[in-house]
Amino acid sequence: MYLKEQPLDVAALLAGVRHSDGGVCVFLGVVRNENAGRPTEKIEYQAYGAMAESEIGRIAAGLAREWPDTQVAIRHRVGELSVGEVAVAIVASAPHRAEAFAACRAAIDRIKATVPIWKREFHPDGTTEWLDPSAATPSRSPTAPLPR
Amino acid sequence: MYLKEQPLDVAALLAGVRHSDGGVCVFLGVVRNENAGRPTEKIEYQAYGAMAESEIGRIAAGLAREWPDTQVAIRHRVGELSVGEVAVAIVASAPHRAEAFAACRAAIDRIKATVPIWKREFHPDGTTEWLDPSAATPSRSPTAPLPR
Amino acid sequence: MSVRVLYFASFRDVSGRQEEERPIPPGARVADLWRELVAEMPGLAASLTGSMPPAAVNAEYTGPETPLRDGDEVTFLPPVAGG
Amino acid sequence: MSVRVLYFASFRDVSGRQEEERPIPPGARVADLWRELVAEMPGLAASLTGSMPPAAVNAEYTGPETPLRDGDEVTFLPPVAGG
Repeated sequence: MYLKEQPLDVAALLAGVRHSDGGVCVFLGVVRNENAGRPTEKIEYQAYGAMAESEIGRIAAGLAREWPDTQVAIRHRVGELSVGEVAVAIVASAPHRAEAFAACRAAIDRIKATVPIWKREFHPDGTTEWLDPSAATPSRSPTAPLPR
Repeated sequence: MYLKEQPLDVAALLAGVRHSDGGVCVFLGVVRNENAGRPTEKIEYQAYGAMAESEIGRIAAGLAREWPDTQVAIRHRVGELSVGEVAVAIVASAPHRAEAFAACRAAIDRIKATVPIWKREFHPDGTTEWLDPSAATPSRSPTAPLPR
Repeated sequence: MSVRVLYFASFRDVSGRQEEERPIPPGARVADLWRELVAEMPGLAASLTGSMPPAAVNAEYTGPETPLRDGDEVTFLPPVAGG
Repeated sequence: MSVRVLYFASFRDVSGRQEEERPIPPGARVADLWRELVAEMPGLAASLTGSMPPAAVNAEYTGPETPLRDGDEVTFLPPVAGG
């Protein structure tokens, strides 16, 4: 299972690095306190669970084909996250660092491109919006302020 | 102080990531159980301490100039390390991931190129050798087996 | 003949539902279903750049010409933003 | 006039010492000191690719033509292997 409703355990992922691997590249996507100039209070990650699992599995299989000496672990958080919490954790390890960096970067790029996970930003003024990474600025969705 | 004689605390470095940073790229150099086909029992990292501190400081300052939005933390272990222990830890964080990856990769490449730290491999058969990364295979230094 | 349609993120907000059963005529394709949904809920197409968002049938990406079968689980995906 | 020479890694093994005080003639440069050391300890040059390894004076990289001053801390560096 790549999707987790509980805080991601980066230390546990690091403990899974093989003793034959000398280079470990980790990427953590962390909830920021602002985006595009607007403050963020918290984030909701919503996933199409079954499809997200199989898409991440497909990405992992592709990475294993392209970087056969590299071991890649992927976890993605769903639900509501506070500022500073880890939304996605990728640990790529290989005998040497070049492959570890390349596989780690490819992993996060591909996850962002195709995995059916959506991100709603909650602002301190009570408004929310679903992030559209393809838009120059986040789409201002017509959701009304939530009751607080 | 960038050099540490005690195990590196990666969690503490991660705790220093700013809440304005959403992309965190970590590189860990870990002691492998073999190199160039020979098994490794442990590693000794020896440093020219004063110069290593100032060289890493110079590298950190260069990274800060080239990636002004990126925060980079660097720690390097010295002394004797067992297989699986972290020899070097780099945490690069930025608002977005591209800079974090680039600064992290540049950091480890530059550290390996110029910081006066040396690495001695101890093999199970009692032989040791100082690693020469510029050699195609590690130089077989003329050190005799150590008393065990 | 019917399919189950799942709504996520902004599409869930616009449609006001998480999922629904929807009867489809024989021979209907993914793009036909999308046109039907947009006719009922024009807001679905509000922030769209292309003619149809990415679609999935039974949790796999597929194209607009894919024929629908009875019992398929169909999803149109607003812009994904994982990571 | 003298300098302090530090030895690390394989150079420490070859020389059998961590550091030493070494008298130098007035006008001596870094490369002169290296030639003197190699004359005494040919093993220092054993695995060398260039004519002189990287050198540091007072904990900063410097070139072979740098003049030495009384009290300088001089180091010749075998191939570094941090990380």
